[in-house]
Amino acid sequence: MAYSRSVDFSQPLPSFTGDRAIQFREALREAMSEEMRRDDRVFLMGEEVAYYQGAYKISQGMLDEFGPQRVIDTPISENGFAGMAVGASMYGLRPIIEFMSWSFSLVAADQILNNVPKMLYMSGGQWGCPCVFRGNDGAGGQLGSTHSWCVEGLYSNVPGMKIAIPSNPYDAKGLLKTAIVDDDPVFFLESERMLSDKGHVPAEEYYIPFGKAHLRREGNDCTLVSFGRPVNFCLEAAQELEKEGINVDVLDMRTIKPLDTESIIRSLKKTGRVVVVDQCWPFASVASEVITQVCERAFDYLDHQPLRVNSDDVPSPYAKNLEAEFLPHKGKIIKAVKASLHKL
Amino acid sequence: MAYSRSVDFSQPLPSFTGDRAIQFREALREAMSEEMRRDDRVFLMGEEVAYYQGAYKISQGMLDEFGPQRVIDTPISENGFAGMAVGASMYGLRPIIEFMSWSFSLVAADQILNNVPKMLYMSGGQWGCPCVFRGNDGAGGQLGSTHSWCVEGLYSNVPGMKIAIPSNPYDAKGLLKTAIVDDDPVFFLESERMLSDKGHVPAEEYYIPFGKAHLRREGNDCTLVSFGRPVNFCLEAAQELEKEGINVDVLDMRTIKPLDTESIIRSLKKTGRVVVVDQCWPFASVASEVITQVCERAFDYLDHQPLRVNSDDVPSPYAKNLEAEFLPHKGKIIKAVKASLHKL
Amino acid sequence: MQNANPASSTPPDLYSITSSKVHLGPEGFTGAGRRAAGTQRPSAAVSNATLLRWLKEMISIREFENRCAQAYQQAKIGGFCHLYIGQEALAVGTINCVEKDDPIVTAYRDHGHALARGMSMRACMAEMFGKITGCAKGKGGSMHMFDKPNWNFGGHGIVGAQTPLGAGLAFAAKYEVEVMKRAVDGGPAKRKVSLCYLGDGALNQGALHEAMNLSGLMNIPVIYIVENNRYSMGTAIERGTTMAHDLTAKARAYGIEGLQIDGMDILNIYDLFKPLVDRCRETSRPAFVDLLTYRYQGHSMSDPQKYRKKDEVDAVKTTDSIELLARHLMGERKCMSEADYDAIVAEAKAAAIDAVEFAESSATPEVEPELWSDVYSNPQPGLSPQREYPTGAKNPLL
Amino acid sequence: MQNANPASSTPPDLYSITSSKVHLGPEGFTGAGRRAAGTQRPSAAVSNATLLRWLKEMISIREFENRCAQAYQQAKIGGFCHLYIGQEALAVGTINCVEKDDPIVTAYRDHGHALARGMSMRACMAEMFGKITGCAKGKGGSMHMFDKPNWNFGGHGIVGAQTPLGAGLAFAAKYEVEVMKRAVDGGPAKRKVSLCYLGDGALNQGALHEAMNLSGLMNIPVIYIVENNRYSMGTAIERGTTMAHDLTAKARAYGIEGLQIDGMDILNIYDLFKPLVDRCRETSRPAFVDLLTYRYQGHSMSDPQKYRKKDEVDAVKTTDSIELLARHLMGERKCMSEADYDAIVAEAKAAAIDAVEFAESSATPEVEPELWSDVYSNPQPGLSPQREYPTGAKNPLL
Ligand SMILES: Cc1ncc(C[n+]2csc(CCOP(=O)(O)OP(=O)(O)O)c2C)c(N)n1
Ligand SMILES: Cc1ncc(C[n+]2csc(CCOP(=O)(O)OP(=O)(O)O)c2C)c(N)n1
Ligand SMILES: [Mg+2]
Ligand SMILES: [Mg+2]
Repeated sequence: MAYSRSVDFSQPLPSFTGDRAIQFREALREAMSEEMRRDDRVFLMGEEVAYYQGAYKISQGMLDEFGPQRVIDTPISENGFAGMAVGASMYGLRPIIEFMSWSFSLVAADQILNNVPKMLYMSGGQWGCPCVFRGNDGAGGQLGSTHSWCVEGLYSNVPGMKIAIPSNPYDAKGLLKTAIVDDDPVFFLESERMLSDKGHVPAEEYYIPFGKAHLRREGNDCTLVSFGRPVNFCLEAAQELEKEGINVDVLDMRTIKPLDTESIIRSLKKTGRVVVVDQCWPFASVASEVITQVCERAFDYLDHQPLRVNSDDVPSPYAKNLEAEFLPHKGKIIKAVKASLHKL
Repeated sequence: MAYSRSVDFSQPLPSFTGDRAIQFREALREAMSEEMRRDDRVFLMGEEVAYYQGAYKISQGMLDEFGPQRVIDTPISENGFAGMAVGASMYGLRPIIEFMSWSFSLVAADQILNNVPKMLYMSGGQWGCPCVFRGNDGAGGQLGSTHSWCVEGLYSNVPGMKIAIPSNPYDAKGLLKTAIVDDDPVFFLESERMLSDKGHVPAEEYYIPFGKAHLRREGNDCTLVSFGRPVNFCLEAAQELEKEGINVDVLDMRTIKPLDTESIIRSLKKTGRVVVVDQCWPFASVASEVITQVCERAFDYLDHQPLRVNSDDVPSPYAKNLEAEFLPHKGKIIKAVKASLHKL
Repeated sequence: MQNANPASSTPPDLYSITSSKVHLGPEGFTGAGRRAAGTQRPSAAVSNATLLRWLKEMISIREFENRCAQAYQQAKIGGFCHLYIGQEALAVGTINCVEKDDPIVTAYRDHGHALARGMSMRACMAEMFGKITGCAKGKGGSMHMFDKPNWNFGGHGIVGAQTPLGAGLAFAAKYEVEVMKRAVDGGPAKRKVSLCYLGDGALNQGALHEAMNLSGLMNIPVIYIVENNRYSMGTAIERGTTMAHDLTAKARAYGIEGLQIDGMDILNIYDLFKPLVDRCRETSRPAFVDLLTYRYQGHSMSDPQKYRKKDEVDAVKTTDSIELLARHLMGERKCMSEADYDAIVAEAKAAAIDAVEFAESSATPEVEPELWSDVYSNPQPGLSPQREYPTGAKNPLL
Repeated sequence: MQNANPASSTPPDLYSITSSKVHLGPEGFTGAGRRAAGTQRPSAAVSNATLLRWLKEMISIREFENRCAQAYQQAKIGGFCHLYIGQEALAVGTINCVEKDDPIVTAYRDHGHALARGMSMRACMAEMFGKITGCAKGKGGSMHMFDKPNWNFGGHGIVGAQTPLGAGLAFAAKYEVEVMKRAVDGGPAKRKVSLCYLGDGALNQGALHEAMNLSGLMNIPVIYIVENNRYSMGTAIERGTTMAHDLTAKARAYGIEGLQIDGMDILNIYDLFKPLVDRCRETSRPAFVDLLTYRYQGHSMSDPQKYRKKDEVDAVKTTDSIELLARHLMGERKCMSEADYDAIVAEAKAAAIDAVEFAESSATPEVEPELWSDVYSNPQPGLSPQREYPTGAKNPLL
């Protein structure tokens, strides 16, 4: 069995559209299974990933294929098993850790923020932690205040890890494969709300490079920048705006660390307007960061102040109507785009 | 003994200057002791706060005055005792929790981020957590990567708590007293590097309102916005810039939640330029937030893109020379101010 | 194995305890766990009227949960919904061993405790329906049943996170007595214990261990009650927890008294738990109870339950707690007829249906001001870049 | 109290163990902790040459630490500096019971382990001086002595945070044998144990408990070694930790073998610890050791030490581990003269002075590229808004 693949990212990616429609969860499973077949240092560990077939059925069937020594159930000890991944990855293995939800990663915050991203530096380059932490991120399922975290607003402040956040099955597979072979730790943020989404995933193998945004839709009036689930809200908004004659670029960032500011600026130079859509709370969020970078690097191209659409700045509410309004939904996006065009 | 004081914040504050010079640590101690004398629901809990007289001697003498039932030593169980503070504050007490360093609060992240700021919301207004968490924050003592956290970059993303961050003894006392009487949870960020700093602290009692920045120095050329220890770097930079004929406003924010954007904008309208100085890493930091808010609310007053000076985007290094360069020091600030004035 | 804490080495004088090996196999709980024996069992002194009330409380919970299941399937309840069916004796039994103002706190499987602690079915159901009449005005949901008037400090969603809170609550009550010499509300202070419930899965969270060490050190009278229903989601206890056959070893590690109790028989719970509560209150010491129980339903409403056989569930149902108590009241006590029993069930069912109707006809929380209220007790300008925080409706329980 | 794990209930056949109550009072360690007894002690078979090497290692650590103290007072070392003086027998004794490629990991009081594991005094001292020749190129500092060639996975600063790492390291070695059937570097796989050191203060961090439960469940051969020097900063163990008189109860709570060992006498460590290592390697089981030791200096260089009396420190010094071993080598073994001893000390002192000189004359890491290198193994554009991450100098140990 060969060790990790050195990927040639200069190859063009296979077509984003096609008719091999599979679920987001299946795309994740394919990514993990392919890499586990290739490299026996890779294993999956987390709560209910094995016998239960995954709390959200992402790892369904993997126990059968890889056995209980590579698809490993744990007790509810996130700090403990995240820390085991730190030790195991320093030693030379390639752990994939499933957090049932990133909301539960707070009990492991010390391991994933103090150890994972800093080990390489603290050891003067002797050891890094090449492991992947993945799980559900974001509100939307009426799970209430403690179970609806968007951790990118918190964790992206810290240097040393990479952060990928796919919005569709194609990206989920291609980004996760890249995450697993990358020599740096990767936080991989999925969304329980998207796991059943279906989309084309090519049969051929592919790895999506980190730090390259995907222009999902083109238009000259405004640049919509998003990542993860809200990219889909942007696409909905764009469709509706089109009816009113407003055409927008929709940039799916795919990763927020690295962040493809180049692509944002390229679009901005065309549109003069940017709206960032982010499902975290606003204060010191990735949206704030994107706006700041746009100001730092392309201030003179801004025809209007850059705007952001975040979740409402309150703990996630349970009630359906409150939660629906809480999210950075289509309505808010449309409003922001129009504001940037002085059409409000 | 009376319950918590309802403070009349419309009163003017006593003079910021004077000759009652005491250390930052003494100012903190005075604030805690005065409030503990007034309200017997207030107690102090943390590692080495009692018999050892405080790891950094902040609580020196308090065990003698208040006894071991109100000045309470704990084992090294941050998650445990932070969670005890949650329960005790819901019940009706007013805990002050000392983290020896905020760097150690990551093991308690779940309690302080999932419980403390959300309890009021989750319970539909039945119970909040009126407690104060305080401790050292920020690099500067060559303590290496795990012991040098600036948690404001991380934690300020979360709604539900207030965050105060004093830069001098006067503010340390007045803000901590306000924190203790406030009905909301407050994260209070001190700096080990400033504990021995001396400054005037009035003999009379005072409470500094949250959300009101303090204009520490006036000038027409540029607005420097900062909070906590780097305010002092700004003042140093301002002094040096003055020699070159550049005069800056230095705004000490005092609290970042609430954030006094009004004062920033007032100054910006005069100067047309703003540089935010923040000792956290840059990505999704409070600096990013300030810049974003300035863009959102005063874009047309900006004669130059807003700039930020953060720590370098790397884990805190140990070596003295590396750490000195890592910080948002005077040199970086001067450079940024000049850049905003096109004088580079 | 003897308990390390001297407090438990003197046998209680009223009755004797027979210990038996715990069976975690599929053969049910008959004979499992510690059981009180002898004629002078404390429960013998409990009046018929009180026992009838306990039965009603247990039946109420079950009927309530049946309606929840139904409403969830009809998508009237959102998010997660963790039912308490099978575990009723545990909440009702333990809560009836403490005073009304002893604080309690629990995990997310919390409807049972809320009802046993006196929350109205209406407030509880309305919360799950996400209505303004719910105990958290619809903002909390199924996992967050808070009830201030009844000293219920809530259901909590993060596994284990409530365990330091349990210590903090008992600490505060102790502080009232020993430091303030009066209650925080100005009234007289009194010795309290807190009850802190946790699932067996929470045994593996560091929070519990820190909390037990702190309580042991500081003499904090918190009682940790493991609702040992043998599973955390699909993980059988012995697959996730070492020493599953003797969980009290985890208490001994902190010098805390530990007790295993068969939790299907509410009389047995009372026999063993009540004296423990009294001891903790008197000595201001923590305790730990491994309470053997079982959940009849899946972990949450979406659980296919492939990790256990139907046989196992059926076997446990032969020792159903409601049936056990009903038989006792009809048999030994002769204070209830079949008809009485049917009337109790009918009444509980009617109350549960009424709760559903109430919830259904209640208003949803208005986005303005409820989405933004209750974030701060003392809102101020500048707390959010988006807008200011308003004040919302008064909580219906206050 | 008997250990719950059957593995320890069969007495070892070579020698007998006499247990005695632990004294945590000021009267020193004479007779404290478990000690091996009888003539057939495993250490009896250790050669004179090996024992002499151990003595040299212990003396080297002490001399090294003396120089650290001096350099710290001269402000040549910054940050925190936690000295190992008094505890030398512990690191040297335990590390000499394992193979060179068994992974180890420890806390921030880590100079002793680093040296005992083979790091040069030069690399260790240069790290503290913040020089590019240090084991972490001056970026880590005193608390982060990492040494890849010697399988030392570092010193770690957050109390308890290294304990899950210890499990992860042993897990990985087990995975090589059982899953990969070869080592990660392509060589043959072999059965390993990992040693994970922690202070007594770390007993109270949840991380340790999660790690012990995980290791017990998954049969991970990690040995948790509590360096029980009686204090965490100014907190005497019984003020911060329940069951301080019997810490092995904490191991029993996870079904893990626990052993208390008097750690001032290196022969005694070997007698009890070596067989334990062998058992763990063979059975792939974790273990927990309460190793009684003492730090002669303050917690860190700034500790006024008001929490203990000088008497207490002096009493412990009467059982100084270096003296004990030296007496043994001069007495029973008759393989070392006073002059030999003096020569060993002189040599160690010279080496420590050389290390200081080396550190002093070494270059500081250049801001460019060292401040920004070693953040990512695979740097890419767009990772930071400030600039790109460069590649730095090669680590001197690699
Ligand atoms: C820290 C954390 N990790 C994971 C979860 C997801 N989760 C919710 S309940 C549960 C199982 C808990 O089982 P147990 O404690 O036995 O309680 P029971 O459901 O049996 O009442 C899990 C894994 C969570 N809520 N919190
Ligand atoms: C989580 C955490 N809390 C607090 C600290 C601060 N701190 C550093 S060492 C120490 C005492 C540890 O004592 P012990 O574990 O007994 O080790 P020893 O110093 O005796 O070797 C404390 C409180 C820390 N590093 N990490
Ligand atoms: Mg359970
Ligand atoms: Mg110690």
